[in-house]
Amino acid sequence: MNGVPLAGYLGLALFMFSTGVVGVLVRRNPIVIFMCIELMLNAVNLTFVAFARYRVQALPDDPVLAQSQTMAGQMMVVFVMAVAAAEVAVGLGIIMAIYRLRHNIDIDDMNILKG
Amino acid sequence: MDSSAIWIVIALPILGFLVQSLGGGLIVKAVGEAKSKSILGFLAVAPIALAFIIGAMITTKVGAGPATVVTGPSWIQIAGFSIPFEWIVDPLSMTMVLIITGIGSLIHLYATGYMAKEKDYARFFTYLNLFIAAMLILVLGNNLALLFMGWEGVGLCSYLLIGFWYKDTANARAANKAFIVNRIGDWGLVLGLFLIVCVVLDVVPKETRLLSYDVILPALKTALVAKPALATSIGLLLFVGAAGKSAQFPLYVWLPDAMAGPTPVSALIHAATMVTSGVVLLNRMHVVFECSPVASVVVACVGAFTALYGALIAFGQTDIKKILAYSTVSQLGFMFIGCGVGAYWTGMFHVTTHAFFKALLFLGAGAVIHAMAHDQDVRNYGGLSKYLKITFATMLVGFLAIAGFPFLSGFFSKESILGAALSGNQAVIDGVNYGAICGWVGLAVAFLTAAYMTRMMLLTFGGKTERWRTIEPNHDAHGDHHGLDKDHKPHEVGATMWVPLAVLAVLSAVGGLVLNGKFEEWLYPQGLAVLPKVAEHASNLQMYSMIVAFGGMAFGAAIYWRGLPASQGWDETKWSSIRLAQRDQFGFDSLTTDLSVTGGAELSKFLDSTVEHTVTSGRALASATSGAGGVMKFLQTGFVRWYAMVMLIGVVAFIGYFALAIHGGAN
Amino acid sequence: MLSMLVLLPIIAGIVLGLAPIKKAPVAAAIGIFVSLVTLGIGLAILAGFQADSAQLQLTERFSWIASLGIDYHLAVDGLSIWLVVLTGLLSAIAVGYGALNITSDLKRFMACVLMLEGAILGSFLSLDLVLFFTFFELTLLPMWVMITTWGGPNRAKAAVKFVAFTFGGSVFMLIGIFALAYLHFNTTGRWSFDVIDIQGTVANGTLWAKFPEAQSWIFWFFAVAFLVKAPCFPLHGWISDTYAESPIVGPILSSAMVKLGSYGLLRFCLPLFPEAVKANASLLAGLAVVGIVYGAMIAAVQKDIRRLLAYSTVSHMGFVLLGIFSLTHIGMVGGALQQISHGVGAALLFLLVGYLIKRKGTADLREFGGLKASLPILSTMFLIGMLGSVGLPGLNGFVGEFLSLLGAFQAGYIHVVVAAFGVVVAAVYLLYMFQQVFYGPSREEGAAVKDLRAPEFVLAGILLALVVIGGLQPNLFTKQTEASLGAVRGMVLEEVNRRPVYGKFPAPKPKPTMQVVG
Amino acid sequence: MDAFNFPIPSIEVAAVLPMAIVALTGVLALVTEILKKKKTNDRVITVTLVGLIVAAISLGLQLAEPRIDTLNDMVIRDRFSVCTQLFIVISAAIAVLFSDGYLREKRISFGEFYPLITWASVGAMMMTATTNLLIVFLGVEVLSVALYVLAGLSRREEKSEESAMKYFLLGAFASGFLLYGIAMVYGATGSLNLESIAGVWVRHDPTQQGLILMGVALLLIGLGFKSSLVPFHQWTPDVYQGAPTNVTAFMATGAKVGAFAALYRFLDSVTALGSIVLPLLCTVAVLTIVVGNVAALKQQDIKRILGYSSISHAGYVLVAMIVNFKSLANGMDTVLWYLISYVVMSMGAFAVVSFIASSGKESTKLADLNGLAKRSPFLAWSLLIFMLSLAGFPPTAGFWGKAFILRDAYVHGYLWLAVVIALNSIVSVFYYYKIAAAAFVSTDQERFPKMSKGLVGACTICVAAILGGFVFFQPIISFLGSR
Amino acid sequence: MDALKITPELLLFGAAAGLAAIAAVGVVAFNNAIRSALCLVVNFFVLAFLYFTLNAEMLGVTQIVVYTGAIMVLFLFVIMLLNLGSPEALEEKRDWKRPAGLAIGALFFATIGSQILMPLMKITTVSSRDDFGGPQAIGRTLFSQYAFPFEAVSVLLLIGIVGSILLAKRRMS
Repeated sequence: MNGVPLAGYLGLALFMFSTGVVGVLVRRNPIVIFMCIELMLNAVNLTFVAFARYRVQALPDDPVLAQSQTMAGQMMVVFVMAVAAAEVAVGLGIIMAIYRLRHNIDIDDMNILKG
Repeated sequence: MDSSAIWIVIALPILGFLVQSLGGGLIVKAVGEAKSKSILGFLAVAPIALAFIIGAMITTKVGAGPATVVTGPSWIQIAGFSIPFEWIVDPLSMTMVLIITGIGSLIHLYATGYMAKEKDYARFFTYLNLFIAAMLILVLGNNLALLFMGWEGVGLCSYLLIGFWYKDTANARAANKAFIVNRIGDWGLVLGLFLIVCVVLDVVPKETRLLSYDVILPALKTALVAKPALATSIGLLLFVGAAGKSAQFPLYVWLPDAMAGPTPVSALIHAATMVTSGVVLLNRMHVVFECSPVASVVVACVGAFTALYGALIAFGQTDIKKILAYSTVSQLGFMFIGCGVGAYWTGMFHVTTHAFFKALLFLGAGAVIHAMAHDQDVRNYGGLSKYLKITFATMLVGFLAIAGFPFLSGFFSKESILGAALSGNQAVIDGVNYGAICGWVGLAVAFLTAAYMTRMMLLTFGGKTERWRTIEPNHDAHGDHHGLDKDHKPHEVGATMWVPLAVLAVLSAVGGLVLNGKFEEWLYPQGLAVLPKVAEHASNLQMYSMIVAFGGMAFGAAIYWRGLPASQGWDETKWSSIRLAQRDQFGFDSLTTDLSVTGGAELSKFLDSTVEHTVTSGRALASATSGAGGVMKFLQTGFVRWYAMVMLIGVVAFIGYFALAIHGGAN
Repeated sequence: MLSMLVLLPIIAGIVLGLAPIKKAPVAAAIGIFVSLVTLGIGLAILAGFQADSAQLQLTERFSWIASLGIDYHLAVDGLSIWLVVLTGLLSAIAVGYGALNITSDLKRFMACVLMLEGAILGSFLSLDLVLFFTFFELTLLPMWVMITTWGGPNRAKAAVKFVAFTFGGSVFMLIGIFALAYLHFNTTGRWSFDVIDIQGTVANGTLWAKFPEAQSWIFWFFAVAFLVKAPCFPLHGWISDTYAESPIVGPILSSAMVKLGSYGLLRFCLPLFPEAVKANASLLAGLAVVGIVYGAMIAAVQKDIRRLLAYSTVSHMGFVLLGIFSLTHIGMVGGALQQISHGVGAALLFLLVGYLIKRKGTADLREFGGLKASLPILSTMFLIGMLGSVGLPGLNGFVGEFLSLLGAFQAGYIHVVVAAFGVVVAAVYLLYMFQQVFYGPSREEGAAVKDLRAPEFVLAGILLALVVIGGLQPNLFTKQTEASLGAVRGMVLEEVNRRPVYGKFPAPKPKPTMQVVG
Repeated sequence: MDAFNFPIPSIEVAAVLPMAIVALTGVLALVTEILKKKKTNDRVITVTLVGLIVAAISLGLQLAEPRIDTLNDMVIRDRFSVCTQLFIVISAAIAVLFSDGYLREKRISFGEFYPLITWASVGAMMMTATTNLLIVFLGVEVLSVALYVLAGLSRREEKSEESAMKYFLLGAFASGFLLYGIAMVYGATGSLNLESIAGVWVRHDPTQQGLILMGVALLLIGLGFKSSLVPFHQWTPDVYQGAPTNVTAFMATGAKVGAFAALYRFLDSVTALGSIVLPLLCTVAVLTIVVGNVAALKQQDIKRILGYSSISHAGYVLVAMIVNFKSLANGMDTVLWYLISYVVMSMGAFAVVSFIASSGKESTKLADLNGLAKRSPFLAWSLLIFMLSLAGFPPTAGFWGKAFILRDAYVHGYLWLAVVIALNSIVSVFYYYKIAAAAFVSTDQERFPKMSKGLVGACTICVAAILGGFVFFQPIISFLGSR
Repeated sequence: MDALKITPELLLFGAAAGLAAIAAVGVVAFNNAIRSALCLVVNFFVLAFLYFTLNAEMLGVTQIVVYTGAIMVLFLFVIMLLNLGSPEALEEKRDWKRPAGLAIGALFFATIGSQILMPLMKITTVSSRDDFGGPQAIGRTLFSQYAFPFEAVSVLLLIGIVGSILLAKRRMS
């Protein structure tokens, strides 16, 4: 997509990331917090893809290496997705477990452990 | 008897001490308490008497030549510094040996009677024998370290004997006071010793016996003649020590309190022997003082002031032993005048005569106290001459001797001191003859002495009123004696007690006549080390002396002939302010005691509660740290969102730091 | 020989601690036996000790951690010989006291005492810095167990304070040790933690010539550890609580343990940091003097007799430090002697205080009074011990103090004037203590307390005899140490290349040079 | 199109074998657990332990081998990775050893614990054996996800679930930053390999420098979270307290080793940025040490204290890395020794603490240790030795660890950091003391359960390792391949 | 800056990016968890679209399948299951953490933005081959060079499975 600056993608990603970060700070619902974290991960994914698309020419003129570097970013995205899936499974499991125990998942009600 | 027999002299009292301390209990157990006393008494007196005999035999061999030094094993022996056990046999030490063992054995004998009803008989004689041993070490030791050992040893025995009746806390306090005040003196003495070591080492660098008299006296002479300032330092430091032991102002405060001890102790330790150690020290170290007019003047003036001060206070006392104690303080002042004006032997002369008559007076007072069921207040006495004839007679001799009655011992010794002071010109700074001033002061004190002694004698023995009949009997603290009932008559003491009195009375009477004029030749055959000889006699002095003696007695008699004036009676509110001030030592004792004891305690408590409690114990630091821990505990809120926020703050800080770093000197 | 001396009590302690011994008398017997054997070995070493030499004797050296040059290196010389005997003696006394008085878990108590003994002995005999540090720290553990198990009501606080202070000091020493070893490595290209090696490099001047600025702080890092242990004002904060809360055996053994402080200064600080020592000697002597007077003053207002004696330890150890830092022969001998004297004297007093506490069930001075009547023997012993502590000539406290002060005076320290005054204050608090306990009207209700039993008398009697012997024949205790002290003094004061070097002594007898230093 | 025909990378089996063994052990254990008939987990444990021991042996045999880069340079076998992997395996094995009795007393019968902890170990092992950021990330996630689950293992306890939740949310949050950092580095260098950073940095290309710096910062944050460096430490005490004790034990040891290993690799690759990174690292190290120690003072819960203590130890390790920053390989002995000694002493401490759990209840207040000395002198004395080691007293392995950090700090001109550590060591004495002392307070309560053989075994191993580590320092460090 | 020309592509990107940003804000801003989730779905869709614009077709597809199709459904499922859909279920309080979070988030945005966006503003040309994101390329790479992480992820997913079973199963002991 010629004409679109790399900074555009990066800026969007950064904005999404920041929004996710703010979401973690301001929300009390752990599911929403978790969604915000997913938002952060996706922002990073976008960054990876954008970099993969735009940034490899800066490196030496070895085509194999260049391709390998191009692919690295995409590979990251693939694995992040896998990791996100595993995290979601476990994370939601934890939330369920807590809900079963106390019928409330408000994050601000959880501070038995402190001090 | 050879000089090396001096070992026996020292060993005998030590032996007595060991026998009494280790075997005392066994003997009591073996033969029963009553019987044991005669055995223990004999075992206590015999070594001292024997020591006296041997001492006397050695003395006859002591000539005018250089002192004999009997060396034994070493005490402290390190590279470059050694202190052997070594004894000096010379006129000075032998004079003291004779006084100590002679008077000592008499007082021991007296004490066997005086303490007869005491349970802790063995303990008493343990201490007493130990005292004789320590005193002998003090005078016989050929180095300052041994002198110091004896010095502290006699202090210890003094402490133990003052606190002999330990159940009364006041006695214990008096004992502590004596020891501690003496320690203040020791502070000076020790520093003086150190200074001497350093000075001597400069002169004789190869020498290791840096405190032995035969080494240091010549060395000091060499070193100090040209350095009067150094001599002054050493002299003053030594004098601090001497003043502590010999109860000179301002360190006299312990001596009156020391009267808490049994009366034989007061006689032996606090009148005849121990308190004169200071004079002995000054005689030993006269080289130093000869080189320093300033130190000499200080010695003389402090002596004169003490003499005056003690005499004045004596007027205000009602306790017979206290009167005698202040009298001792005063007389010690005389001795220091003698030493201060460069006539060291006159000091020793007075030491000797004073030992006779003051021991006599104390023992006599003891007899009175014994008869009065341990009541010591002269206001409760009166008319006792009728009942205590021997006591009265002997004490009268002692009284006349101290008052300066012509041709008794005190007359001669006092006169020689005053003569030296008035005629000498050693204690002179910038043309002012302080020695002479001290001499005139001394003459005035002689007047006062006669007066207050008259007061004491008349209140005790004189008058018709037997005041003890009207007074509530005084039950003493240690409770070994019955109170004196109204019907009871005071009893004369037994033979063990009056025989010593008689002997001492004879000595007091003739001692002066015999010894007058002999001390200079005896102690200083070669003359002084640096200074010229001092004349002992001043013109008209004998006449002045007689006048003040008789004047004083007359003055005293005029007031007290009829008995106790109301102005000094039991109702102390009627006392005149001067008399009250005299009673209270012009406020000096309470002032110093308050300042030092209370002040010291307050300061210590303050340090304890501030520095010790908070700083050095680490409390301040610990509570600060734990406070910080509390803050961190508070920050650990337990809320996820808070943690996330802290994390994010950290994140921003990190990236912010890097963002700034890239501009501010990346690479 | 030395290994046996060190390891026997430690191993015996561990075995005793682990062994399933149920009967207290058996444990007591084993403890007494081991401690006596240890003491016997110590005495044998003393008997075979070559007195005139500064040489290290009975050296045992094996490589421990080769890559760092850390060795297992034990040896004895004049600095340590008497401390070794003292430790053996006090441990035997402590074991004896424990056997008589400890009722709960005697087995573990014996194990503690023996391990503490071994650790102290190990510290005195180690010449490798790391080995020394190990033993130095190892002393904490048994002491800690002793306080927490048999201690008073505030034992927890006291124990942590003790550990924290001591560890706080020594952790800096740890930095110092490794820094010093590194500098030595940098100078010679060889890792070594051995005092002998490092001192050799110091003596020929190469080490500090290369790193002149490091000397001062490394010196202080070492010194702090030792000053805490010593205990020197203002680092003495642990001693009061420790002494008051631990069982009375604690202070008895601690009387040997605090000597680790002064010994450490002599063994490590002086030879290894000569210039820093010279520069700071006056300051340290000043601290010692403050300690003497301050300790005495604080002691004077204590209510607890053990605290009083604890502060008296501060005061008395001040004389040791003053003597050492006078850097004169007389002063150093005095300091070294005072170590032994105080060890014996303080142990005696604490032992007797232990007897007193056992009889009265309290250590509060105000609760005592008039005990002289019912306890004549105890009071007499206490009196002599107290007088020894006061520094009465003829008893052992005097000689060390006198020589320390004299040495300091020779060195031109004006603070001696103040320090000598500490002796006055010492009399104040000690006499006050004696008066409170033994004088005054009797405060006993009911049955009178009983005087010493025979075994109690023997324990105290041994120490008492030493108090008297030490006062009359101090040579017995100084003649072994003088040569070593002379060498140490030379290591500090001599010019760089003329400094004595460990292991290379043709050992000139210490010259009686007594010039005023400083 | 042929350009995408990447060759199959070479595979050095030895390098991945330990990880493979551990992962397979987990699978086997899971299968055993599923197939088990009896109520006991004995077989699962046997399988797990055997697998871990085999893995340990395979690591032990590789100790002195030369470096291998394999699998497209994603896996490195060098001395550091082998040693740290060995530590992780040891940590997991000891945790497994004492878990059975603990879980039984806690009434947690999930046999899945054993496969999960082995897989967590795999994650930690991956972190140590790579400089590839993708593998680091995956390692972190494998480790973390397993630990999230394990933290919530005690399903009946609110605190366990709460700790799982906190750990999970904050952990995922931190992975976000880590990942973003990886993206930055990738953007700058085009590579996922840490080793490419240095080469790019020296070009001073402004389009790259900003990315690298931000990337480095964010990576540091992500790894700092795992190693619980201040200010990313706050989860530590909460999670340590809430999670089941055996899980906490592994979290504090095995997982920490992995985190530190990753941090080590990371720092090793940013030496070129030293002048920028070091001041920050120093600040972080000091803060970590101080906060960890000072905050521990006021705690009443043993596991919390140990949590704060682990924070402070993280600071010490960081110091060890900082002072050797210019050439981390030279400081490897220090770091490795500190890690292994920390693993055994911390593991031992948690093992003893696990003994408190009894009949489904577990309260880990200090007072709950009272009476331990009476109930089991062995455990009480073991605890004392662990505390001594944590505080750095001789004669324990912890002493050498601390001593070498102090030495390295001085040698490399960071005397002031050594002093900070020294001062904080003094502070630490107070709380270690509290724990040890609590065990020796005697009460007559018989609260403690039956002692399991596994617990005794675990404690024995730890005690032996600590004391032996002090005496036999030389042979051990030689065995670990020191030059 | 001069290189930046307004092109249709840019406009299209701008629109998509705006939508994505709005959706992202929506995730955070909606009180209702379901609305947040739906916003997230929108966001993910737009991201998939953006992947297509970057020629990463395979990733775009995967994004839709995995994220939107699986993960978000799981989210919604849990939300429904726990009955957290209504705003009353979990009332969001307005406390000081909101502005603080916003401020710090903005600071974060600004700092990173200043460091990475400014220097990269000029780059508008792509550098990789256009077919770099096809399934073939992905597959070849994944199974050759990325075999190890691929295996590692299998462990991770196994943990996910075992873990979620463990956490969700009713039998607690």
